[in-house]
Amino acid sequence: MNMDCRAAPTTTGPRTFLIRPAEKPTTMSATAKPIANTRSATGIPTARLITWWVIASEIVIFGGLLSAYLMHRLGHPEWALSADHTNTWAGAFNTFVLLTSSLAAVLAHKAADALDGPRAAKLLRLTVLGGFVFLMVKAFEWTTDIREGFVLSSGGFWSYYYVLTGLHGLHVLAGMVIMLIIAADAAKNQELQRVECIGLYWHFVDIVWIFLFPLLYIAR
Amino acid sequence: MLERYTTAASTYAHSIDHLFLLILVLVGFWLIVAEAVMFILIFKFRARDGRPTRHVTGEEKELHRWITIPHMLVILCDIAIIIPAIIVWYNIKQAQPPADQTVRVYAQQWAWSFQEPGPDGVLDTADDVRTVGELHVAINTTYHFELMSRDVVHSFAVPAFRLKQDALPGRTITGWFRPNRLGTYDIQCTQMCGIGHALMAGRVIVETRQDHAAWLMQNSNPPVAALPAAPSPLAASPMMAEARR
Amino acid sequence: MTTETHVHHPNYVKIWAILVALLIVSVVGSFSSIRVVILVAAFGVAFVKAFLVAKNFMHVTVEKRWVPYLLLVMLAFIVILFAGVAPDVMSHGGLHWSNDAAKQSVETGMKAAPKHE
Amino acid sequence: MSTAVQHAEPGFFRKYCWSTDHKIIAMQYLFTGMAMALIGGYLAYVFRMQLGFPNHNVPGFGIVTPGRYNAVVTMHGTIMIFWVAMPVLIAAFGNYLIPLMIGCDDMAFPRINRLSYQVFLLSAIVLLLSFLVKGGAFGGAWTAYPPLSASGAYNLTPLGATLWLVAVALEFVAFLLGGINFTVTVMNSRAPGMKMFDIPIVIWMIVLATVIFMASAGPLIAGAVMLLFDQTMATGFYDPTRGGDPLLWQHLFWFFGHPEVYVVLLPAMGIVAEILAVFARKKLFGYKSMLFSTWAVGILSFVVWAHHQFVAGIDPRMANVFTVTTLLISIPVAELVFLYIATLYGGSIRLDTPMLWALGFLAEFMIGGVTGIFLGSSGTDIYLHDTYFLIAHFHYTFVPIAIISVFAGITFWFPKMFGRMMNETLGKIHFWGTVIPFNVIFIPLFMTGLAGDQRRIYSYAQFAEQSRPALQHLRTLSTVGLLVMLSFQLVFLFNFFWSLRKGKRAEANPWRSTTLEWTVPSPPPHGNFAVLPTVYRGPYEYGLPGRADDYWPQNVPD
Repeated sequence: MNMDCRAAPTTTGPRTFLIRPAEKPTTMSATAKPIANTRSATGIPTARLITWWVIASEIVIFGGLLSAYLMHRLGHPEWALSADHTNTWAGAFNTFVLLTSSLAAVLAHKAADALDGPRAAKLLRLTVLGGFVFLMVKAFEWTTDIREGFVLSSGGFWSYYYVLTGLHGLHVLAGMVIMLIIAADAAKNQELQRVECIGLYWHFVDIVWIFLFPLLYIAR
Repeated sequence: MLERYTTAASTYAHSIDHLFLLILVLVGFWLIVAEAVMFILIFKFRARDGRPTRHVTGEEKELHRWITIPHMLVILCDIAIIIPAIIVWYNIKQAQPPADQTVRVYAQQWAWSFQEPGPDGVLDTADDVRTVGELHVAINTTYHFELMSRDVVHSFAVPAFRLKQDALPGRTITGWFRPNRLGTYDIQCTQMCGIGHALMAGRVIVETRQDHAAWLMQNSNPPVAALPAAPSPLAASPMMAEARR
Repeated sequence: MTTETHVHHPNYVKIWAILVALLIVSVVGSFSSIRVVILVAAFGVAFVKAFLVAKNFMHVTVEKRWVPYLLLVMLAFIVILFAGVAPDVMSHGGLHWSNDAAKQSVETGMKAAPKHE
Repeated sequence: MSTAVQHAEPGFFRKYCWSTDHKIIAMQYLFTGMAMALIGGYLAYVFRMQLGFPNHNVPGFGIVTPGRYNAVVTMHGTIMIFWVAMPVLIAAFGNYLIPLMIGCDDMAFPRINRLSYQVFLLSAIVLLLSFLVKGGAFGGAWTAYPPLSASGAYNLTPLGATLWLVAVALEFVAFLLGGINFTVTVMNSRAPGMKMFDIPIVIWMIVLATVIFMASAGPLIAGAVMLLFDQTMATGFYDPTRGGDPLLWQHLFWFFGHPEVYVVLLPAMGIVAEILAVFARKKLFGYKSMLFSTWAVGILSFVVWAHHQFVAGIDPRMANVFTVTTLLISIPVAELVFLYIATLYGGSIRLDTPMLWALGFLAEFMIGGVTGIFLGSSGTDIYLHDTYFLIAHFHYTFVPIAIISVFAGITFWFPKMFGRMMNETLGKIHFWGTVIPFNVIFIPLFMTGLAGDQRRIYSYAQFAEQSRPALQHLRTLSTVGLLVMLSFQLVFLFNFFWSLRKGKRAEANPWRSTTLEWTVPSPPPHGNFAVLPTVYRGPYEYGLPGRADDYWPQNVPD
């Protein structure tokens, strides 16, 4: 990583960035970043740009699944009966946990902006803890539902319930793993721009849950 | 143009054939024009030494006109196609003339079975005639069909009637046809339905009214139980189940 | 390594507090017996919370103009999908077709718990 | 901070199998795609022999039973679209051309790029393994409509069906990873000075193709998860007897399916546009209108999907909406074709092999586009749906896309990729030997389709109207056409592998073209540009009066 060359800050739009000028490509090893990664013709660094594109394709995946569920839910009023068995309190608590972990994630981004790596790492690990609590509550919910006899194949609502919460849970898990990796780098004040990107992804997963909660738990 | 390939044996067959002809003429004209212009340009502007090419950006108004005018005409042709297409679709799939008779068509893994009202003309009465693979209909009678599938997606298609409608399990889809030509025509399944997809052929036999009535009388007399009991539309029928194992 | 200079950081704890308050509103709303109150509380709050998270935590409004448009276009495609599919999947009957299986499952489902509502 | 470690010349494994160089990854995709094309071609040979000579022993396969026929037809469709057209057109040409044509050293995320090929290779292996499992490969058509695809009792290939679905899902993951990389690289890593309208049209089209793929694949990934659970966990998403709906899968599939055909069309149109400009020595006619038409095609491709389902049990009133949008989308495609033909006006056209392929693409694709109108208008679709007319239509669009434009791209960029020229006469023999038999295959199928031949039928013996001798002669003629076309592919394979070693050495800019990839030596070194270029003008400055050469490369300042 050639740290030495200073890049003139350019003010493009409300956010100001340090954009490095194009320069002679060194013979890179496999791990060094190519020049292509450091360029920012759109004014957004590549890390955050790819995060927006990941969020865009996730919107369409969750959107497809949720619209399929919504259509069936509006078509089958009898699903409300099985929806009664979902534990609204656990869902509400999980929403609270995710909101708090989103707070920790954005505070981590604020710390990263202040170039305070260790603090950002601590806050990221706090966010991961929030995710862990969320998954534990989810595991508790699933075991009670399964013990009551509602499994994946016991009817339309439960199939969608387990697929939706399962897919969302996997996304929370994936976010936690990546967040730990980024926190390890951030603790050494490396790659601090990635803290914001994992924060964006985490907020998106939180927004998906914000819509899942009423759809699965509250809607009668 | 289509009737050169398959006989037209139902009232709305000719409307589809005419629509096909209309599209063929319009679309064929534009295909020939476009291919001809392309080959002419290739021949006319083939590489000859020393002849420089014209630096043309394509924004020049007088050149772009050569694109926008044919494009407008293509759009007009599209409109000239879309209106009759929707009219034909409306007359076949949306507007249904009053039914003289209603038959029920069951699709299942790898056979068509039919339930026709017996001589009393009312469906779901004791004297209904149930057949497998053969549908007997009278000429110049408007038939409504209720299409159901017992297992997977099939598609009830009679090319001679220009009739095609997918049979979805769990749904009853109604359509109509009015045969206007005597003869025996194929029933096809045009939606992949497994290993026997090519084996589930059926036949529509269009008879005169007298023959049809006689056939009904002759077939509905024996006690209904003798014929294979038509299982409820949703349960996979045992008969087919053994065939599959 | 490219890092951003400071983007304006609003008071995140305050926004977090608003979000938690909205959560409580939606949970309380779920106890009322009027169905429309439940739905408005649940989904109205959900949309407001989603907007707050997107605006303040994800800085969408501060980002380049086309980023929120990109996300909205994706949502528009899902709305198009919903509009194209709902007439066939959501309603159990239409012009010359009826989804008997779905009607039957609704019937047996409702019969199973007549006391509901 | 680890400084850039200088290390010795990497060994075979690190250089060719574990490399993050976009050019190596492009070659990996190209060769995997070509290998799968051979398999797809073999499968086509098998079922065409069965249709041309019913119930005879097919040399190299054996007797084609109905179950094996269904599996072969399903796998032909699946392989040709997902494992030949997409990898070669998007991943191979995209990976190779994007960094070179926008003037940067590599993709923005090289390791994600390498991962995308590895996931793609895994998906290809999983798909090929599904031939060997009990019951054989999945036999329920590449569209996999449930309940047939959802339960082994119906499709009799339960293992094959699940492996098929897992392979397609993995292939989607690979193209999501690759697609994100393409989009970010083109958006961010353009050479300084390259404004929006200076980007070559093939790069625009490949990136738009990846964006359309990302936006349309989402709902089908959700659908695939649901189908996987229906197959393995006895859920009832698509089982009508348990509250599910088979039509939901059809909608999710075709909401992806139709944008998918534009995902493979756009890169092909981009390749053809590049070649037309170079060999007609002419600026593209109306670059901006081409671009806006491409955008229009991309956006409209999301509102037309149910024209695949006119007779599939959707509400008849919905069909009117989709037949109008389908005719609407034919307008920007017609505009694109007119602009391509207009580019030839005033040019000095050299008919080398790449130009022959490009013009062949235009000539054949017009027939494909035009026959689509018959199927797009709901009236005639009642008769023509799922007949061989439909098969002939979409082969007149897919073969120009996945075969003719790929040969155009390979013969055009071969000098740049391998540093050697391909043989011209062999190229021309191969061109005529492919295009003429291609018409001999599918023109007869138009006729049998009009006569009522329905698709995916292994033998028409049961159908009186379809077993007329005249129709059987047409089917046999079509099979003979395929045999001739397949045999000419040996000419290409020889020409390709012979030229790799013994072709005439190629200079940096053999076709005297203006885009950036021709300013680097062939084959380009790791890191592409010795000095990262700055761009001064658009990509198609040909025939400028008052200049010595008739072309003006993008990075030449004055």
